[in-house]
Amino acid sequence: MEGLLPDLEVVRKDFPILSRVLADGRPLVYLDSANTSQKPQVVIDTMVDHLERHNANIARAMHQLGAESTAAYEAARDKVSAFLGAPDRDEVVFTKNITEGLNLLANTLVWPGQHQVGPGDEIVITEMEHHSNIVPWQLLCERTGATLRWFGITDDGHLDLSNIDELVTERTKVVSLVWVSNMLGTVNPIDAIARRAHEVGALVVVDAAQAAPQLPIDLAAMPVEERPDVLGFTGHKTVGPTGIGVLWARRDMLDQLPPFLGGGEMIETVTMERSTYAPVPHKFEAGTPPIVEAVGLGAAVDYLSGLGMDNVHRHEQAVTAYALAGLATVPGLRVFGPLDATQRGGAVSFEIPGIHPHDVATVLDSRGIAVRAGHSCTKPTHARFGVQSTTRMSSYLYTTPAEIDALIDGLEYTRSYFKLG
Amino acid sequence: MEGLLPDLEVVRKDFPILSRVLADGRPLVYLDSANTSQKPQVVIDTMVDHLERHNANIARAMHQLGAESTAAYEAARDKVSAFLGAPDRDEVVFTKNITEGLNLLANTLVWPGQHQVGPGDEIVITEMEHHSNIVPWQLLCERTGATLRWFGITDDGHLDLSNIDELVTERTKVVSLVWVSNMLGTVNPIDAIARRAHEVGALVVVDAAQAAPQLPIDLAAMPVEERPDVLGFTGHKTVGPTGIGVLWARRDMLDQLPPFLGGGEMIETVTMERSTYAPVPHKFEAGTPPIVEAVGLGAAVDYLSGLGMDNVHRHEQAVTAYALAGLATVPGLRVFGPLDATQRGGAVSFEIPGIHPHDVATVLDSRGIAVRAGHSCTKPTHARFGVQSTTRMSSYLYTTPAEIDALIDGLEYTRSYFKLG
Amino acid sequence: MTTDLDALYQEIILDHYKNPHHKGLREPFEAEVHHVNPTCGDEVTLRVHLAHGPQGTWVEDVSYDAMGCSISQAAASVMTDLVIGKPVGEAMAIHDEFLTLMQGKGQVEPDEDVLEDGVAFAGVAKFPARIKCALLSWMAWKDATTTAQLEEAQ
Amino acid sequence: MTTDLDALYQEIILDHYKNPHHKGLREPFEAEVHHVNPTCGDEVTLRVHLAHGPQGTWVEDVSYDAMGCSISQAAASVMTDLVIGKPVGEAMAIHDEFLTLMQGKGQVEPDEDVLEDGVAFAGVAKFPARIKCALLSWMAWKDATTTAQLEEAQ
Ligand SMILES: Cc1ncc(COP(=O)(O)O)c(C=O)c1O
Ligand SMILES: Cc1ncc(COP(=O)(O)O)c(C=O)c1O
Repeated sequence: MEGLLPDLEVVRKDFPILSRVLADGRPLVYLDSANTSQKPQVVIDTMVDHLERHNANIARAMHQLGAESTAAYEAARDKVSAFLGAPDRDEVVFTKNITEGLNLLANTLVWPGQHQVGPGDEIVITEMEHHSNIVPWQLLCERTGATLRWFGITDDGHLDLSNIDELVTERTKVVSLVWVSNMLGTVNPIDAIARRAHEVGALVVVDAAQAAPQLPIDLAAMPVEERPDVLGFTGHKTVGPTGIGVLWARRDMLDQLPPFLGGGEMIETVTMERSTYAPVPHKFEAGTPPIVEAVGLGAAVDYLSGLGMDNVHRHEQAVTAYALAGLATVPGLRVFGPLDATQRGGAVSFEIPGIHPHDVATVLDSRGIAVRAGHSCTKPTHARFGVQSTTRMSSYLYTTPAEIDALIDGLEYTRSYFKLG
Repeated sequence: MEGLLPDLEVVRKDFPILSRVLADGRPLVYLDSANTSQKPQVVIDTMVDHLERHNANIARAMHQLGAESTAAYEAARDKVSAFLGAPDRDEVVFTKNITEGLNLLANTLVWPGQHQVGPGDEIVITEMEHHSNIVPWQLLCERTGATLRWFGITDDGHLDLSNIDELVTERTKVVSLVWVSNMLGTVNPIDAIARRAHEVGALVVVDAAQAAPQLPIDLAAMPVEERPDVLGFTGHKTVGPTGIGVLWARRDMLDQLPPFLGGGEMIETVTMERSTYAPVPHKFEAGTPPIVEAVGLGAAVDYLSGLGMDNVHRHEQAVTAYALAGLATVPGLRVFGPLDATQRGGAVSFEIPGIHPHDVATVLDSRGIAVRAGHSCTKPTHARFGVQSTTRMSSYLYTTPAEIDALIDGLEYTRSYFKLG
Repeated sequence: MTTDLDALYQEIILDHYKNPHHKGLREPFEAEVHHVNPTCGDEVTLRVHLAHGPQGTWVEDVSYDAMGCSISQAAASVMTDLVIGKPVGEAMAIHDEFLTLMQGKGQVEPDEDVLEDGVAFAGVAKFPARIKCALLSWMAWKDATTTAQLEEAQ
Repeated sequence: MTTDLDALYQEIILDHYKNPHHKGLREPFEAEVHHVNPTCGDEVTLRVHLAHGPQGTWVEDVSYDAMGCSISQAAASVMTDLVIGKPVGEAMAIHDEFLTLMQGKGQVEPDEDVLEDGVAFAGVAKFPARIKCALLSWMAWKDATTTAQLEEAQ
């Protein structure tokens, strides 16, 4: 098959869990990577090596272990910075996940500063957002008196940009949107939207939780008008560990924002009466950061770069096209989102009328096939398409065509199990 | 020596890093455990096993791996709950560190609700706090118009409680204090302070970052008047990984607080217009939590319970007494905080007039001895004692008397290196 | 093959799923609750109507509207069969019995005299991800009944 | 033994530590800055006085008040020796040379003609935790000088 990663079987050997045998001796067919990705041995080994040989607190510790640990943590920042093509490595803030990153932003915009949001201001999101890019903005609006507005979705699963000029106006302070949808798979035109948002002076925030694992990203290479002001992703979906996320943001913006969490590491000086804060990125990294997790993420983005993000993307496209073709053969099955693989990422949500997604997932699971069933943290997108829940398969760089075949067979079996025509 | 952990040499074998050899072939003498503790093999192995065999997202994932991962994560909550003697396991919220936990609280108290803080209200802390228990309250006061007040410290390093009745009054909304000081070592009488605070209806918040590693804790056994309303600790100081912390709080209080971070997992239902929130603890665990970190922390508290927290505490007391005696033999050296080991924890900060703490630390480090030098994230406590920085040695359950001897020898050497009389 | 799967999807469950009993929202009622399973989005709106007599309070009617999978729908149907017409105390005891079965990891032997069609859910206990589905309407019923009793007590 | 240690604590450094040059805050000055090393708490308050002539702008005086370890104190002393009396451009070049030495992981050969007593800091580069100590006053000087020039340009 065209486009697959060269040496796919060798790549799969890098992921110990892929040889896991499940109940009834079934091999694991992991099609839930948009939920969380599996981890290559090198990420696990790097973390173990750090814990067994270099563990110490960072920055504050002046001894040899402290120097090693600090160097490893800051090297991870360099790696992530290179992975994103960040203009400045100090623009890379480590958070615990992208959810924290988005909240960091929405939370600091409440307080006095150049970017403070107030009554009459508007925040624009989309109907395609993950809950983590909805609830923080709802809280912000509730707390500041600003108004939340959003782009709708067309029937074929694209953002409806027809009213962009009415939606994004001089009142707009922030436009926050997902790059690649975790439900519909849609790849959104963040460049065109950023261009419009920047015309009216709004900040552009991009949720790259699903984009970072799949698309080559080069922030520095983007024309400034089209470059997001803020972009976040989460470690556990990019073959890294849980407990670590990344918030990249324009340096001058980070400089101007008030602090989010207060405590150790983020201070310049503290008296009982008042405190001053350290320069970014440390200003936003209060407390002992997720050190071993950052180190693991560094190994993860190195692993991805080693494979080549272009190759990873090509693989994803090939497998997704194959999956879409396979799903089209299942009678009655309806896929949500673009039906053309070139316009989308690897998460494919679908329904089989007459069988509830949980029941689909359970039957598949009994055959070792792991998919997600439910609202995939996108209730409003589901409501838009008139469904309460869906089944979602999501592939990644280690997914083989044979696994897609297993899924399609499993779906046929599910239909017969529930005695559908 | 009386009080040491039985089989100390065997216990040390559990910690791979303790056999690390540093520059010039020096064995590691790790006396920086109050900064971060080392990790036993069982914690590392538990994390590796999770990553290699059970990794999946939790709650949302319905397949076999998802069920295993969810069970492991929730079992970690049960273990932590047992470790603290929490009255209800759903009162245990996982955060990324204790700094986030304290900020979670200070941040949610800003917004409408039964515990909202406003102008005229007072927050009481102490001069002995870690920056992570100062800055969040400064930010809260700045944002609400409340006033920050604090207990002073006596010359021998105890809290000055002489003015408690003037300090803790009907205006007091929160009393937040450290149980065991990370600079002075002082063990504070949280029971008596909680009793007074509860009389005036204030919430009592206890920073147990240094207490949890050392003292047996049994919340359920405390008389309610003396029991904190909130208590937090951090994973990496209790032989667990970075990236995980614990915030325990009274259930009815957690129920009443507004959410902190918004996003996946913390919702009940989401529409574009508004959202409702899941019950605690999930309400406060937005996004994919630090799953493998929680699992690691579960193994860590099990390890500590296996040794017996009473034994760990006795060991700490014995080593600290031995260290205080040794330090007293170094000419000119001044120890800050209580000089009686029974009144303190294992962190001992000191100065040698004429040699800056950094220089002390560097000379010790050249001999493989890792200590901390600087302000230990307690600038106001340092200012209280008229010093800008100190050297701090901190022992833990794996520390041997021989390591204390090495420290004392190293200090003698440092004095001669800098040609002190 | 797939014995666990067949144990989960017993004929009784699929029958209740296809032809749910007591479905629909009815009057009168003393309490109405809306419960959601946040992880998957399953929802139930449920009403309880209690009645009183010399022998105490009993469950006169339970009506509901639910969206969800076969397990959650069938559980709601079986639950209404079990509690309607029972004294509240007895219905609560059945609830407890069902809860014990669900949390028993497949090790608990269900009592058919108490749980009737509910014994068909024994297989669910082996699917941790589905236990919440089976419990959703039971939790809603308990919540609504407690609320109704509290309201009346005031 | 401990050769690295001796390379760090060279006599020149200990001399400057015990008898720092140009210490104290003086008038006049165009800019004053306060820099802190957040990790360890070392602090410096530093003033720059620039002067102008036909050959351009030069550093007329640098005065400072500092709290910190031997390395940070000695670095401040050596820095004032190196920049006072130099044209601003040349002083900036010395700053760059010192920075390169510090960040060179012990691989950079220092140029004694440019750095004079500053070569004694070559050993610091091998102690990552101490590099910030050596740079604190240099950073403060650069900041103050840039500020002074910006003010004057307005
Ligand atoms: C007493 C005390 N409180 C709070 C903290 C902060 O812990 P963390 O950095 O893990 O959030 C520490 C340790 O640094 C501490 O010693
Ligand atoms: C598009 C998108 N945004 C945000 C998130 C939230 O990521 P996390 O739970 O790691 O914070 C996810 C994944 O759950 C996602 O798919």
